[in-house]
Amino acid sequence: MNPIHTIDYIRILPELMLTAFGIVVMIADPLLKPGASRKSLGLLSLAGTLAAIAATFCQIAWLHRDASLSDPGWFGMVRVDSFSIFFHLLIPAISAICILMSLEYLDAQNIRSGEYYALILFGTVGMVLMSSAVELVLIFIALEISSISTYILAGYRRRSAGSTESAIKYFLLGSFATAFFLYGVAMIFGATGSTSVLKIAASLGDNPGLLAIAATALMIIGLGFKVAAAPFHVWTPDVYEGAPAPIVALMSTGPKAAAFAVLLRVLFATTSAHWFPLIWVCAALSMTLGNFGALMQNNVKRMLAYSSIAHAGYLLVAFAASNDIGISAAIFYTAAYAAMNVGAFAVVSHFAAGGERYVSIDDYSGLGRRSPLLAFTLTIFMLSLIGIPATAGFLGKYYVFTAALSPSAHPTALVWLTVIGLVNSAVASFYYLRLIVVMYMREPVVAEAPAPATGFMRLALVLAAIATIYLGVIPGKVQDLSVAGAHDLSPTGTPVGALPPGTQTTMPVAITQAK
Amino acid sequence: MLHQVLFIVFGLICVAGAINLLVQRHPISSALSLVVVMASLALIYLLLGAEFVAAIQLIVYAGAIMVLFVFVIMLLNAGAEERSRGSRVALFLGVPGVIVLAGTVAWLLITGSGHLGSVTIGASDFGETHAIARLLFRDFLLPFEVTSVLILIAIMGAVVLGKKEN
Amino acid sequence: MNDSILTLVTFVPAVGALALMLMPRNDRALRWAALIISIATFGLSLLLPIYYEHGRSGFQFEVNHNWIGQTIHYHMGADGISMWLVLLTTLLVPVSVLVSWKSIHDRVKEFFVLLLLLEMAMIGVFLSLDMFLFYVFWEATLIPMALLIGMYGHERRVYAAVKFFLYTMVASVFMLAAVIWLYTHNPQHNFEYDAFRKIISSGAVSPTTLQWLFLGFFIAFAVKVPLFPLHTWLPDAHVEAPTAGSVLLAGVLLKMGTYGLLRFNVGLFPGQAAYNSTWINVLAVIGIIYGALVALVQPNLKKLIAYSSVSHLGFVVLGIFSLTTIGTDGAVYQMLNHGISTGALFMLAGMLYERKHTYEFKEFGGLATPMPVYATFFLLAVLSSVGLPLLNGFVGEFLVLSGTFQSAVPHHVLFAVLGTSGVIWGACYLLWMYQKVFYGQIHHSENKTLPEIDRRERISLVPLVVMSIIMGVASPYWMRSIEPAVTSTIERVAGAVKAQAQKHVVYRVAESVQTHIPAVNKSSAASPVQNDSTTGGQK
Amino acid sequence: MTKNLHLWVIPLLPLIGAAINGLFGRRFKNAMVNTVALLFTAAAFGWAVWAVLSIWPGGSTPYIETLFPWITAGSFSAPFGFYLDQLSMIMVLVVTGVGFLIHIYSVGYMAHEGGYYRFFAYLNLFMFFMLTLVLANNYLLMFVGWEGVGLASYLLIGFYFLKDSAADAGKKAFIVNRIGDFAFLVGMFLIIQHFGSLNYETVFSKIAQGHYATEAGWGFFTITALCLMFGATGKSAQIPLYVWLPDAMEGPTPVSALIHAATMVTAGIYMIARSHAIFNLAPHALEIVAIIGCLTAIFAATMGMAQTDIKRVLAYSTISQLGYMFLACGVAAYSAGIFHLMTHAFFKALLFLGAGSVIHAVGGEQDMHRMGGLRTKIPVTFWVMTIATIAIAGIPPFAGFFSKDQILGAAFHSPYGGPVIWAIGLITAGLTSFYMFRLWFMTFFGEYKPGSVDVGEEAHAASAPAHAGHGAASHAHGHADDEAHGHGGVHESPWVMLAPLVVLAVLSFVGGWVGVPQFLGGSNHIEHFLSPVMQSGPAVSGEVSSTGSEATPSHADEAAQEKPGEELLLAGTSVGVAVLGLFFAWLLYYKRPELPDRITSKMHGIYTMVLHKYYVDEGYGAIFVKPLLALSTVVLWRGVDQGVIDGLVNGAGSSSKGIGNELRRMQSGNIRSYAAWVAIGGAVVIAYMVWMGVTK
Amino acid sequence: MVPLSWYLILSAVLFSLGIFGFLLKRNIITVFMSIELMLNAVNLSFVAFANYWHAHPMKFSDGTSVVPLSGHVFVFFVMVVAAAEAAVGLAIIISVFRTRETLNIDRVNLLKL
Repeated sequence: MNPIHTIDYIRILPELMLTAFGIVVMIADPLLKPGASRKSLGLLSLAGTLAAIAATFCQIAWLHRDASLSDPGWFGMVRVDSFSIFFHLLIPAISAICILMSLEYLDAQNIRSGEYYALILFGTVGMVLMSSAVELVLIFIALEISSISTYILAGYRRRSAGSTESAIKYFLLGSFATAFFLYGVAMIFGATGSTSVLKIAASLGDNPGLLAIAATALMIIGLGFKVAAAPFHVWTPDVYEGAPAPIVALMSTGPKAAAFAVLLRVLFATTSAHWFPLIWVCAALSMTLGNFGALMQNNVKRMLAYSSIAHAGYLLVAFAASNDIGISAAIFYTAAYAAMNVGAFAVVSHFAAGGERYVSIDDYSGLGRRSPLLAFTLTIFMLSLIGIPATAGFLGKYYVFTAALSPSAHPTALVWLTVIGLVNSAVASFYYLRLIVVMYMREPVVAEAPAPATGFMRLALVLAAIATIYLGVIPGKVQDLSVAGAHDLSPTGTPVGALPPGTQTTMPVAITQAK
Repeated sequence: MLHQVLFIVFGLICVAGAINLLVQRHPISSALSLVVVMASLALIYLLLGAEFVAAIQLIVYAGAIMVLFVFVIMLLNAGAEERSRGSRVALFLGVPGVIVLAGTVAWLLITGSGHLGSVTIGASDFGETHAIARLLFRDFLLPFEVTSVLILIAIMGAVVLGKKEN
Repeated sequence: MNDSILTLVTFVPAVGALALMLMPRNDRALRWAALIISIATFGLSLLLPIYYEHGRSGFQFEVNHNWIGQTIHYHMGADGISMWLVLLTTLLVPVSVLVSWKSIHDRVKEFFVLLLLLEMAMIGVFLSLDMFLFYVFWEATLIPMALLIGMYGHERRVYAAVKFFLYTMVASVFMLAAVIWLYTHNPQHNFEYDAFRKIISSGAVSPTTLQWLFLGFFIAFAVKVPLFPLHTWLPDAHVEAPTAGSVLLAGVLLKMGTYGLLRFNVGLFPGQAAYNSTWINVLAVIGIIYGALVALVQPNLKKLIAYSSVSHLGFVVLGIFSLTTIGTDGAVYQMLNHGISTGALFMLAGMLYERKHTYEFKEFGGLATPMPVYATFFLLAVLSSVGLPLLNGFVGEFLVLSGTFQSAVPHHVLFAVLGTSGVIWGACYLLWMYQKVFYGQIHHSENKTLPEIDRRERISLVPLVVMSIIMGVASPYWMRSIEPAVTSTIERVAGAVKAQAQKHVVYRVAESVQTHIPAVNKSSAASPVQNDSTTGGQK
Repeated sequence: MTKNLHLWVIPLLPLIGAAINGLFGRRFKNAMVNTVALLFTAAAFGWAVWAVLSIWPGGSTPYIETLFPWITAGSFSAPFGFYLDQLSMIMVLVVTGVGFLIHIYSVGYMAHEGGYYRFFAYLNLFMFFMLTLVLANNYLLMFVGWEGVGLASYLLIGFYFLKDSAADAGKKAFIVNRIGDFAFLVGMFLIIQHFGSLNYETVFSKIAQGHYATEAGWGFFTITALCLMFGATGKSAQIPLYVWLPDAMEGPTPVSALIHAATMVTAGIYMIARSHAIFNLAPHALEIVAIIGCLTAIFAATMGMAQTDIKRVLAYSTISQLGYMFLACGVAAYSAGIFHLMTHAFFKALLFLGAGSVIHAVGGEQDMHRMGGLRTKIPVTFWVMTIATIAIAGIPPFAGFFSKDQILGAAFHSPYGGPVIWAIGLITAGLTSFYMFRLWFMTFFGEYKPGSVDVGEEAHAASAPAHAGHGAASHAHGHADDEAHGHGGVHESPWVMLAPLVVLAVLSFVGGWVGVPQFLGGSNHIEHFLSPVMQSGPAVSGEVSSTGSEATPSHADEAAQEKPGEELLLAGTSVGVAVLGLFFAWLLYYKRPELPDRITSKMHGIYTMVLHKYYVDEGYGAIFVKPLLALSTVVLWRGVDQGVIDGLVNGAGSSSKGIGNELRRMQSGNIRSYAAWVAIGGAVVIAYMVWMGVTK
Repeated sequence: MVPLSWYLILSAVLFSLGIFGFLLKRNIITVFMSIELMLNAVNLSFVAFANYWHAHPMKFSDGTSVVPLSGHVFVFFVMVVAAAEAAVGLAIIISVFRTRETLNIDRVNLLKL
């Protein structure tokens, strides 16, 4: 008798797709002649990500047929629910766009190797797995897969000292943090006798022992590092500055989203009473440090790095709210942030040109005249990062603060957090605005005009821009999915009244009721 | 009784090795002291009745990983490290921080020791390899398979980063 | 047709902007296209007063669809107040297009696209009845205006643009917080204006919280108006902005602030409006006098007009927070007047700039000789903003002040008298300006040959001048639709005040429970009522 | 209801004229321009006469017609409505009549000026506003005219806008008037608040119903009355707001005649007379009006004595005479005030036009020292001026005498006046006749001594570019043009200018006869004519004043019926004083022309002070204007605006940048430091959470 | 009979010694070694806990019982990961050495502020 059933393979279908394509790319690479461009492999891996997305849709369809798919599979290793589905759609999409921009970038940097794409695909496997894994062993391995692949990719421009330095920094500090996370896992295993999130959640209950609390703390440290939340954010600016732009686009969104997913799973296995003040402080610190740090930056990548710290802070505000609205807001925010940030880095990676020469803000002077498309899309992304209405950024922030202000266990503290957040976003508008200002209101300083963007890059830009606007104007579907995800994740059922704007009781929620 | 003696002995060797890893200035000596730590840890695993773990501890860690380390040290013929003062933060913030951290954990474990109880020399059926094998290839099949991806990445990474520029 | 007209009026400019984006970079064609689109919008908006049921309070032409889920709606509607502001907008935009005909020759496409987007956003602000939608439009006005200033402005344009952006941005996040709070405590889980009004009037919200919410809205609008201590972005923005930018900034964007004060601070929080009216009136009066005095000593034509706006909008705020029908009628009317007269002034200043490339008074003088027609237009604009009877300015000022005189706000007589002194200051700085520019000998020989304004410029000026005369003579035509809207608002204030006065005891009880209700609250809640009884028999 | 008079036509006609000239005048020939202007003014005059005759005598007054609402808000509503009663009859006739004459005069006077069409457009515009003012049926519409005439005078004073002095004068006039208007507005607000309306009939009928006792103290009526009074001081150039009128002489002479003598400046008097119902309830206000009136009268008279500019002499005399009218109102002898207003309109207009004719004759010269002996050269002007001078000096049987005498009589008897006020008035009368005859002698007697420097010349030179430009404005009385046209030297004015003079001369002669008091065997027609409008001053006993419709003769009149002898005595005194003034003038400026210099050198201090108009302008400048500008610049603009507020704003920006800079130092770039941060953070986290767990 | 806490404290001590190593060693390779030390410490507690659960079996709320050996399995995976990390890490170290000609971690600070 074979204990593994077909449905189990459906549960990991996207991962399988990605892995398969990854291997194909890996095998195909030596077949191409050394000096040649690896565009073809890029397209292949693009197909891989699309296949993964398609696979996820298969999962949705399957869920409609029988809800048992959402039971934990592989002996309680993975669980397919609207939460995991959300990230299985989001993360491959991110990778897809990053691959699109890499097609141009690699040629510009004169990097000719297919492993790059394979690594992106394998990394994606890790990330998506993080979102669906419910067993700490698997979570750990998935985490390592995504981390190690990004370590390598960060150092991919081997000739550049900056790139290798960012790789080593990311690697050492990353493994350092991983050790903390592991120690936490060990303790939780000691405290509960299990490493399955579901069992842990069940056995901890409302009043876990000190050991479990310490374990949670250690895991928060490890994951807080991965999501670049203060005070574990210090690595971010250096690593982002050194790493290749498309990879920054990836690692500032994909692994981050995945890590947030894990953080959600882990945190909401215990009651919020213990970690609320902690997350509160982290949120406030991240927003403030991030925004104020960014004020004085002249390097665009570094500036965006600080901004990503700040955005992690906004996300943590939603955590602090620690109610279903908060969870869904956080889930939605990951998507919103991904859309705009990937877009921004797409522009950066195109504009940086060979050897990433042009990354200082002043280099962007007069871009409005030289390449209107680039300037226009970048403007959209900046406005979204500021949080101007009708963009993803605004809706993300709006949901977050809605969560913070809606009735909860700690109303006053959350009101203050909201105020801090809003003031921060006002401060932030200054440095995002700087970029718009130089693009449209200053005359060019760089002698050579930026090279025209290739079709793929244009596609990447336009897709990101569309996503940003879409999430800002008609986020209904995404919002529903995030709400459903929150619903599936949260230990308690959700009173429909408390659902955030745009909630309709649609498919995914239906699943969970079916269970 | 014997158990305690053995634990204390090997435990002390562990700590000594670890400390030596810190104080030694040449990477090779640090590496060797790390090997010492791992070996003694293997023995402690045996005390805990984890034969399989003890075995792979020696084979994988001491055998494979540390050899890799030594190999790299040789390759880059790293000399004795100079005591550069790159980071005052590490000294004045980090060290106290670690002490607090360790202190908290230790205190927690000591106070908790009461209900944590004690450990025994492993029963015969515990920790033996085929039991682990059952677990590994059935319940933990998926992680096991996924590890292959991990290793694939590692290989690729090593190749990509290691190979000479052309 | 009735339910689609607002959507049309709002989004025709946006569609036009899209079309412009896709057009080839042929400046002439772009200009004409922009002109035609904006005039078409104006034509559409003319349908509003035609089909509007005058004399009925409440919103008309309402359109309400779900936008994001069931909670965020696309809900628009016009009442007597917003309708006329929309018309003001649609009137000023074609005019601004005309006025930028020659002055904008670089990046023409972007310019007109931004202009049309700005129009869309401004109209949306006045029409939205869903607070979320409102906030979206509110913020949406920010970008095009900032870009217009920053891309097409003068020397210190970047500083001005950033200052404008940050000032408004910082202020409006507080409004956002207030809106979200109201939403999260709204049992209906939507952003409907009426729903919010219900929550607040239900008395479920504690006075302290109400006060914070009120301030949240107030700060956002006060910056936009701009009210006295928050006004310093205005002179910079105006001086640096291109003519069209100044016209729309002064003509419409500032009105968004006063409109917000009336529609939301007074409309949503009648009780708090009464409670806070005193110090707001103080600020308004300070604004009137301060703006005038500072305007009096400006060496720069545009700066002078900018500060005069501070003074004029002081009148508007004073009128709104007199919380009387007459005063508020006047305030609304004054919004329209200021849009027209100050818009005209900025256009005229711009025409001068096109000829002289400076706004400094010392460069002018004696211009009445080379350009008499121009001088005549200028005189009319000046007179209408001096508030000369039979021109529009007077009606508004008169009503505002007499409203303040009859108001129930403490110290209202003082406010009224100080406000009335504005008529003196207005005459001082405006006539001083006129003399500096047009009278006396010509000191700069090149001024002797300044070309007279051409046909296009006259055409762009005529509508405003004509309007300022018509509105000065036939105000009842506007009042009949403005007044019902205003009355309903003001009645709510009175009602809320009475209610508070009755609940006043309850408050005291509540206070003993939770101590942090400002002590003044009780007295202020009651005092307007007493004044109510005492007014009329002032002596 | 009598037949519809369509009063609205009366103001509308000049407006049309103004519009036509204003819009198309530039393309017209002068002939065309003045045809239009005269046509519409004449039509207005005609219509006015017809309207008056059609309801008087016999018709029911007041005649009210309401066209359509102008401002409506809440309970308040002010219509476009017109109101014709005896008071406005007089006013409308004076305005249209004198206005028409001055239009004719201007045709000649302005013949060679640039901006001819502009001048007549403004003039018609003025007529429109002035007629609106006097015909309005509510205060708000009156205010329209009130402000409008201000505007017209602003434009006309600044007619020669190339001259900075002219531009300044215009601005000054408008702003000073605005200060008055401010009070007027406040007054209106009070009325609205109290009566809920600004319509005359509403307000006055409410008062007439007699619910209001005469205020002993400082009540609503007193304050309202004072506000209105202050408004009037602006328009009618009374202390403290008279300063604009002398400067207003920068305008062309016909303007001075029409606006600054005959009509506009009397608007204040009209307004007070119109609101007599309110004033009657406010004794304090009346007293103040009286005091201001007589102070202004004497004050201006003294200043008039020292002036050498012919027009300025007349300007101060105007202020002084207006003081008289104020005095009249102050002592509740409104009809007397209106009477004087009328006669003054005649002779003062005549004086100005005459002066204009003189100036015209001597080529733009205005300094009387440079005139003299013109008696023979311009006989017609001389004779009409003589009549006017006698009239204003108050020598019977000329117009001035009767009106002035009534005022003095009233002042003497009235509870608000009394001997002191009367005495001051009397002295003023003396001074008036003195400086008027001084003017007369200096101008027409002695020998002609044209000045070495011709002010006109240089000013004209200055205005040359204007002609180059487009000839909108030329300098005052462009006499260089005249010379260019060939007829230089002293010459009599053309008939088109003289004819109005003659007409006015006749009026100044006979104009007073409508008001011959009883004790001179007359039957004070004017008073009886006005009596339906005017009710008497409040009974001293403070009893509720009776309704306005029925005629109650004024105190002066009652007194007259009691003891004519005293009246005769009073009249005699005033005549005597006038003659005295004449004598001194004769002595100083005809018989012994050197005396004045000696006197002035003797009492030099006083003389210079008087010459410099008591330094009032300088005083105002030093006390109000300069400090205000300094405050605005230094404190408000540079200080508060740029210093404090912008300082805070920019400071916030830079300080946050500073914070950012500090925070960046966390990023030392050293991996071990970063690890340290992580470690310390971790330590805090775990310590905190365990501590929380324990304390739970 | 050895109290479990002794093992745990030993692992804690090793763990903190590992951190100290990271903070104080300058040679990148040694720093990396200290990370390995930390992982070993973690493994020790895993094994110790596994042994503990073996000694004190218990049932979960869902009826399944504790699987002590999963601790051992976890250790196995940690080792695998460690191996992978070692391979990658050392490769990265090599490429750093190629670009910077140094293994002193204090000198690897181009990217800062």
